[in-house]
Amino acid sequence: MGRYVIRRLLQAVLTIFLALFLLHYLTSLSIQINGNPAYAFFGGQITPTQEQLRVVAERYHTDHPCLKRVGDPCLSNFMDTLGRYANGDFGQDLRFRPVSDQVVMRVPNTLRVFAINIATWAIAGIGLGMLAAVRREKFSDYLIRAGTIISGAVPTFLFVLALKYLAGVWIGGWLRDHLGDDNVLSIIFRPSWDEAHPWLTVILPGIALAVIGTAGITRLMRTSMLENIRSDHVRTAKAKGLTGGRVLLAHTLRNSLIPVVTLIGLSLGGALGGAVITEGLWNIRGVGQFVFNAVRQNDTPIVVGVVSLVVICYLLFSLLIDLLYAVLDPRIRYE
Amino acid sequence: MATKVQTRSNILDGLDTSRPLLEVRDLQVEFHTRDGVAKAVNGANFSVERGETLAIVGESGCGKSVTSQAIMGILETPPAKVAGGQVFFHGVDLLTLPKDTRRRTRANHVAMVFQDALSALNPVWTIGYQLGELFRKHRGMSKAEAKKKSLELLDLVKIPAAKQRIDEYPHQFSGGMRQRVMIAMALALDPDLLIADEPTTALDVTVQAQIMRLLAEIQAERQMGLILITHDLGVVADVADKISVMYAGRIVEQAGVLDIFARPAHPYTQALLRSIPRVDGKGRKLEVIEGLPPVLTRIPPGCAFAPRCHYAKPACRERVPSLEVVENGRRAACLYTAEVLAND
Amino acid sequence: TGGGSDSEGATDGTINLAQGTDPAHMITTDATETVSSSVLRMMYDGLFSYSNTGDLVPVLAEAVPTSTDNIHWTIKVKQGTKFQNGEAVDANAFVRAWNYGAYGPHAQGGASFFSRIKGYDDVKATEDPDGDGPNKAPDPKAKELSGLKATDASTISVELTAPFAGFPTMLGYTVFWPMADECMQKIDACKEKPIGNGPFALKEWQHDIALTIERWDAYQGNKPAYKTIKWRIFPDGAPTWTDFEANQLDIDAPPTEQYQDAKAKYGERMLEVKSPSLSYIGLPLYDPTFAKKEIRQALSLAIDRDLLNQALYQGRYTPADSFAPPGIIFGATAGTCAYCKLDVAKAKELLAKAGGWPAGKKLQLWINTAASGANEKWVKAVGDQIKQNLGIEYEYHLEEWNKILQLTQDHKIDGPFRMGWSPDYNYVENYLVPIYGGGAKVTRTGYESEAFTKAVAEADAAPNLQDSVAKYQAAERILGEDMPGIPVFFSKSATVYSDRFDPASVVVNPVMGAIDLRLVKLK
Amino acid sequence: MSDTQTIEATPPTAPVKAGPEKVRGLWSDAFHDLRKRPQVLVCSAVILLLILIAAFPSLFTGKDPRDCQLERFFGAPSADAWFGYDQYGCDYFAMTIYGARPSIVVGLLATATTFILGAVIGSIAGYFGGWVDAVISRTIDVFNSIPFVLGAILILAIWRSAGDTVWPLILALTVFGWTGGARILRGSFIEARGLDYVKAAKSLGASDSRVMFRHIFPNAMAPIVSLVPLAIGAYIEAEASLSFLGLGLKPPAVTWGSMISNNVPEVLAGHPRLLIIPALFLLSATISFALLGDAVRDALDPKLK
Amino acid sequence: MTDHNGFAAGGHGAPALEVTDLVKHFPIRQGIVFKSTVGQVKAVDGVSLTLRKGETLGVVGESGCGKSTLAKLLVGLETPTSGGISVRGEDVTRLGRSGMRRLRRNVQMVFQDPYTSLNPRMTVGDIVGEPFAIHPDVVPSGGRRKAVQDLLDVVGLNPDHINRYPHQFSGGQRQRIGIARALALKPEILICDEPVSALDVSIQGQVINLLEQLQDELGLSYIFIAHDLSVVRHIADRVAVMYLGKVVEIGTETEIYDSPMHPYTQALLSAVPVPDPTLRGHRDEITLEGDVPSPANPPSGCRFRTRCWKATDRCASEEPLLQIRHGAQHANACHFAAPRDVVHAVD
Ligand SMILES: Nc1ncnc2c1ncn2[C@@H]1O[C@H](COP(=O)(O)OP(=O)(O)OP(=O)(O)O)[C@@H](O)[C@H]1O
Ligand SMILES: Nc1ncnc2c1ncn2[C@@H]1O[C@H](COP(=O)(O)OP(=O)(O)OP(=O)(O)O)[C@@H](O)[C@H]1O
Ligand SMILES: [Mg+2]
Ligand SMILES: [Mg+2]
Repeated sequence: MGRYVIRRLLQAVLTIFLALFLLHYLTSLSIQINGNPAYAFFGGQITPTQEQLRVVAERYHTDHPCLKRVGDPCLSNFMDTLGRYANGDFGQDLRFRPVSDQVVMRVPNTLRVFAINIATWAIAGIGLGMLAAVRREKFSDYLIRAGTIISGAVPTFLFVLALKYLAGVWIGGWLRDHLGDDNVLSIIFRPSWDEAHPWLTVILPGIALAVIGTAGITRLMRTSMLENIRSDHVRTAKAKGLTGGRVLLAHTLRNSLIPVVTLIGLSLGGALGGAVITEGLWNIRGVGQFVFNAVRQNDTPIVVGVVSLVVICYLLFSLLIDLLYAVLDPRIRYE
Repeated sequence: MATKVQTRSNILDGLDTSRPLLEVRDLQVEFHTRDGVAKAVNGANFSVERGETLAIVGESGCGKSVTSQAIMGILETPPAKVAGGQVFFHGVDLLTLPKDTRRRTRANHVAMVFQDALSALNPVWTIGYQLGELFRKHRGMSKAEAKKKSLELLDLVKIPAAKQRIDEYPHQFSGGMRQRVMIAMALALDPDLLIADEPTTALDVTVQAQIMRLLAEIQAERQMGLILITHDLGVVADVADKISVMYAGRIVEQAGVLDIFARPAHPYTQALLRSIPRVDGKGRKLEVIEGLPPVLTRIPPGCAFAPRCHYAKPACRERVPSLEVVENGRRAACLYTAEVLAND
Repeated sequence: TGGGSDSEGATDGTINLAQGTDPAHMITTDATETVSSSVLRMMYDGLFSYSNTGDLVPVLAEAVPTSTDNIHWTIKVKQGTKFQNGEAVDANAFVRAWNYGAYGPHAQGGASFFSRIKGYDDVKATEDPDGDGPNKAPDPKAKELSGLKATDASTISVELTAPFAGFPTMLGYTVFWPMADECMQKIDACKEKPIGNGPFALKEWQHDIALTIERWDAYQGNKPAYKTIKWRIFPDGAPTWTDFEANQLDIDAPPTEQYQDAKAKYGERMLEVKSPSLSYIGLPLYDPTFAKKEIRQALSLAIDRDLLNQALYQGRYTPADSFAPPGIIFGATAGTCAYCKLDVAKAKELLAKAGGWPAGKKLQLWINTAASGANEKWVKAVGDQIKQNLGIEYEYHLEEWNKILQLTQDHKIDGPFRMGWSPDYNYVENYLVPIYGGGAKVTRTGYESEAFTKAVAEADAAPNLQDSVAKYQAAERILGEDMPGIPVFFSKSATVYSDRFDPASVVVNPVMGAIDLRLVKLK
Repeated sequence: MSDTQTIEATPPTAPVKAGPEKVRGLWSDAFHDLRKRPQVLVCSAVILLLILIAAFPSLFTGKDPRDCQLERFFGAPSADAWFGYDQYGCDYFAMTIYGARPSIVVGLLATATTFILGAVIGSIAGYFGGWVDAVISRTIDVFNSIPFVLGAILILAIWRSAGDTVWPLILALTVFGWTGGARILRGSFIEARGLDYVKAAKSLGASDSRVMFRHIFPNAMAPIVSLVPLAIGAYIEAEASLSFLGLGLKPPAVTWGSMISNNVPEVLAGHPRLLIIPALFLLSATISFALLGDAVRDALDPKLK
Repeated sequence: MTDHNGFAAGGHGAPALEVTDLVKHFPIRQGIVFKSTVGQVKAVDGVSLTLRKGETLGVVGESGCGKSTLAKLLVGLETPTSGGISVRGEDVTRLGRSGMRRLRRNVQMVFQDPYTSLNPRMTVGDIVGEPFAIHPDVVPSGGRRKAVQDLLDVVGLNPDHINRYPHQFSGGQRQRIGIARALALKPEILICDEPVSALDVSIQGQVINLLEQLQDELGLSYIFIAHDLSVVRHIADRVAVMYLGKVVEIGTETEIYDSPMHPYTQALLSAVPVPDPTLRGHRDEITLEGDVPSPANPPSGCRFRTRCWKATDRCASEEPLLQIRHGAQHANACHFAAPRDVVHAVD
């Protein structure tokens, strides 16, 4: 077990190292080709003085000479970056605030969005998938399948924007007129996030974010259910005289969930991409919005800082899961 | 025996113990597939008495499993559809029962053991859970009671160290042990009839012998009816009282075990027996049945075996022969049984 | 007339507003952008403010200062007012603030505002000896402006390097506000929690989320009629209009696309204010194609600014026919640009006169990328019109803003480029000199004209403001003939306020281009 | 397995002469199966039309999408301009037609590159196993750990000002998109490595490349083939989303994505058609590809027959 | 080979294939990047056999005893951990690449599952013709189609079906395709790994008869692996019984079936049901307890001792060698070997 842990750790470190290098190389290339990102600090309004530029470049660590040579991998700069990362320094945003602080401040909100997102996936995806499987080849099955294809084809931003008007302004307006401003429903149906109600105002965007992934989860759930419905152990369960509900829940659903849960895990990375747009448009103070703003301001260093953090968290998280599996299931260790 | 039935009369009304334990009459099962309607079971007739072992034999795909599942009422509908016939359990037609009554008959009166125990057991629940579930859901027992009963069952099927193994998962058991668990599960609610669908096909011969012995012991002890589905005629010769031979969805011959092996009355039975290699060296040269069984969506008119039959005459292709008594209780579906019997 | 409302609720009410970004920090000398200045404006009183007609009104100054030579200025500071920490607001409070702002190493955004004061060259940032290299620039020679003195508690004396009649107009601007001594001692703390002297004090600042200010009850001036303002941060790209429509914000500007819609819906509650910001096209005079002024004039004449305004902005902007927006900016007049109107025939004639457009050459349009696409929009329309009216095909060049700045600075652009200008203070000079003054090397367009340089110098040296204005107008007419840049339009802000406001109390300040929040009353 | 019965019913000793038209492989069988379904026919027709539009836009409109006359702004649809004019007075029909090309090209090319790259890398990893697999699996991990959109953003940031070329976009989608295909093919190869027909080929002395390309690859492709149409739709949509973030193709290139994202505000200005028209085209493309993918998957899945 | 194979060349020709002390251990590995071996699955653990020209050697044993591994070793799909395999007196474990290619021509394999052993995306012609594509020197390229059709004819398939795909054939027909492929290079030895266990009884006969017919016509030698002892009896001349990676008994068909010496062989044979109800209860039945132990951790000494009714302490400490013991004509590996007829009726 000890050896396995060490091996798995070494491997995680290696992956993190490579991923960070990839990110570093992309940034270096971006700076080498596009020039000093320090300008971004001043936005489109102000022409910065040399002194101002210098201070900013220094803080961004973009004053390294290798950043002037296109294609240079900037290894020494990378080592510096790694050193800073090791010290918890992931760079600073336009306001000179540490990216890590920003991310720490924003992570809870992103987690909220994700919680709603996952809940939606679980409830809608699994529920609809199950329904489609149980009523396969019937009208509701076709309807659900058609729905997944269409919802999977609508770009997230359109969906979020439509929701902002339909739910936030129109439905929300009606609710506020009839139930008052402080009614829970009125708060849920607000067109943007409000730090005073960090959970309630994250429900709509969380659902919107989940829409695209729900399609895939619904479909997988349906396939997985169908496979299990036809399986021998379900036949056994029926032969045992169990009720239809029990056969479905205890002997089909649970088995079908395994690949679905794996897919949910895999989809979270993609959802973070969607969260960039959703959080940006819903004004949710999350990690996604941070990236959204940075992208709009051409502020690549922040994007890289955030993505680096995300990558490290993701890899450490998967390491943790793997180790947990190894503890729980002795067979895993003998791969 | 009558008392036993009465204890569970809350499940089935109108049981008549004077009628056979199970009587299948003209059972028809169809599958609606893209290529048309497949008649998987096309008029099956047989009966089993208490304490009796009926073996159903036949080539792969001839409809043995479908028949057993139709009796159990666990066919997937659609694509399957029971198109006709009756399944009497002590005189009560199971096919006409309300859904819920039908469900409660399963395991309580008629239980089943499947071929591949690994896939027939749910991989995500422990053995103990899957056994205990029966007691909890059908008998309303508490978890602790159910566990106690489950342990008794595991002991009954001779699983060593049952106390430890009850909390293990199916994949942690060997093939033979898993099949014992399946049997335990089938026996849990004291069924009157046990249907075993190729219970040993996936097992090694030494393990097969263990399992068959176990089944025989239990059957003798409880006086259950047993329907044994298999294509291994060796096993049949060892345990069966009666045999039904199936071909392309029909029972083509039905008789006591000694009669069939001694003098088959149907050409198919005859050919089947001649094609089996024997470990005791008899019948050195293997005979083969030329050709293949028909595709069930396109069964040729007349006798389905006719295209492969040595005895076939033009009449065979015109009329479907019905299962008729040949001599003292044995029945065969062939127009030329006399010829067949003569040729043995 | 502090808080005359009869309803308790209203005087204790909160105004909810949106802010585009989280301010960098709250320090007056760095508050050159609208976000922090709009917040600081509620917390600070300066020497002057601009009235609702755009005039300079003394606040902490005794009167508008005058000067005989436009070099030496004396400003009298009212006595008896206090900072929120109890310190007195005296002449020193201003002098220390200005010295702080001018000192190069502090890297304050407003530093250049002090460049007219004597001694600025000694305090400004020095050149870095090795560019981006590791060596740091040496410290400036002096720490304080030699031309700036507090002669006593109530008197500031200023000596400029050259005559500048418009000097007082600058004094209403944010960077000239005072700073408490405590602030100087703990500047970092002050950046987070400024010590103001105005009607509001900072209550809570949740970075990137919201910023709340609350009424300062010891304020001696006009007390506000409500208690709190809460700005929630809506970064660029997060729509605010939905929140206004959902009653979550009290003031907002409708998106361009919904301007007419909002106008119809909110009627009276929509206030339209001309904003001082100018959109123009810079022309590369160093490029031979644009060397002849007829070409430049022809291009300008090919643009139908009115149609552009209708098509793209639902008619809400003001087509430009001058280089500075008249009616807002002090000294700006309409019609100084004769070529700023559509006249296809004349454009063709001028083009022919200049020898025509080089055959086969495409007009290269340079635009900076902006996520909102707002700039691309009108430049594309301009390109389309030039194509349609003069038959000149065009091509786009999209570059990052910083690259555009660098390329224009280095004169490496071969076609018209989009630029915008927002004034720093309310004087026509601020539109002419920073954009077109300073010589061919300095200007992005490469424009240099003896006549213009002379006119500007004369204007600055004029004995009084009126003469100065007249001279600047002369300089503007020189630009109108030379056309180094093509003014396209002045924007206009449309602001809608919620029905919680008492309409009578809603007044727009033209210089800020926004509702004067100090005057607002809640119903 | 719909064809088997014609043969199985016949004893091997008396075979019927089967005409060549009855002889079909799994693929052609799937193809025949697909040909019969109306859903497939409709989708294929839509896709074909879109590809035709993308390839020869001038066949469909005589107008130049860049011929914009401001005075026509927001002009309503008419016989002359079917979809009316946009804000700049450009012919919206012409724009929609010309906008097909970059959208379709991105969808097709990005799919091609991601799947080819993924297939090659995944099959090498799966076939050779050992350290090759270890290295490739780590690499897949590395690219997988960076969320797709974020990674694409970083790459596009490099070529932010590249203008109206599709290459940076395709590069970005490829660099962070190949891992999906690679993962699937790696799995298929590992599974196939143990199959008897592979062993049979090896025991005949077949070389690695022969085993890989003749035996495993065609079989391992089945799961991936059905994903291809889905991916095409997803990439077309990704272009739209990146367009919205300001990272898509730059003007003067017209894409459905940029038409949608540029005209979102115009919906509320009373010109919803400017959004709806390109959105319908985008949806029809993605949905057609998705439905086709579904059908192909079903047709190739023997279990569903 | 040494005489412990217990069979002198009785009527058959020279050895076609000899196996000496063949061992195959599969390492149990741990880790993903840096693997280390933590154990061994002793799949084949010291097997010696001789296959003579024109004979059929049956190999029987329970699941997991190493039959398939042995087959793979013989055709070169696995490399042995130790031991030798010689074909026509040439040790193939020491052959280079070209030597291996030559070997392939002499030793071919027929696989168990007719459904997975044929590439579903190749036509029958491609499948059967593939050996020619790999070994282009065997048949000139112009004659390949003809050669493939001849092969199909040989195995009793319609030569016109050359363009069909495997899924268009029944199980028995598919197995014939597999045999045709194995025959393409005109090998002398065919290794058949359970070629009929996936088939129905009625079809099994077709394949077995075909194999016997081919042996007569082409003079092939077979190693016929099966767990069905009845089938083996019908085709094999000699039979080897394997248990946990080792051969426990080897002899002619009659020796093994009529007078088995090893307790395991006896138990195995007694467990095979005979399709004759008249024998019910009249046979000597031996029921073994428990399952086969794991080959990763086999018992010491005699591997069968954990299930053997004769086992003593000696069996745990001393491994019985495969040799001819007192009272037998053939080799077995039991300290207490004694003949016992379990197949026929005993009373
Ligand atoms: N779900 C299904 N859809 C279509 N046809 C089916 C289905 N299930 C079974 N069949 C058909 O019904 C026929 C009978 O099947 P069944 O499983 O009863 O055969 P069997 O006699 O049990 O064969 P085996 O010995 O192989 O188990 C087969 O031909 C099969 O193709
Ligand atoms: N590649 C491998 N790696 C590790 N262990 C293996 C490998 N191949 C086979 N084994 C193990 O070696 C042992 C013998 O396997 P083999 O397949 O030879 O048995 P078999 O006698 O053919 O069984 P069956 O009758 O089930 O086909 C088994 O325990 C198996 O798990
Ligand atoms: Mg069956
Ligand atoms: Mg095997």
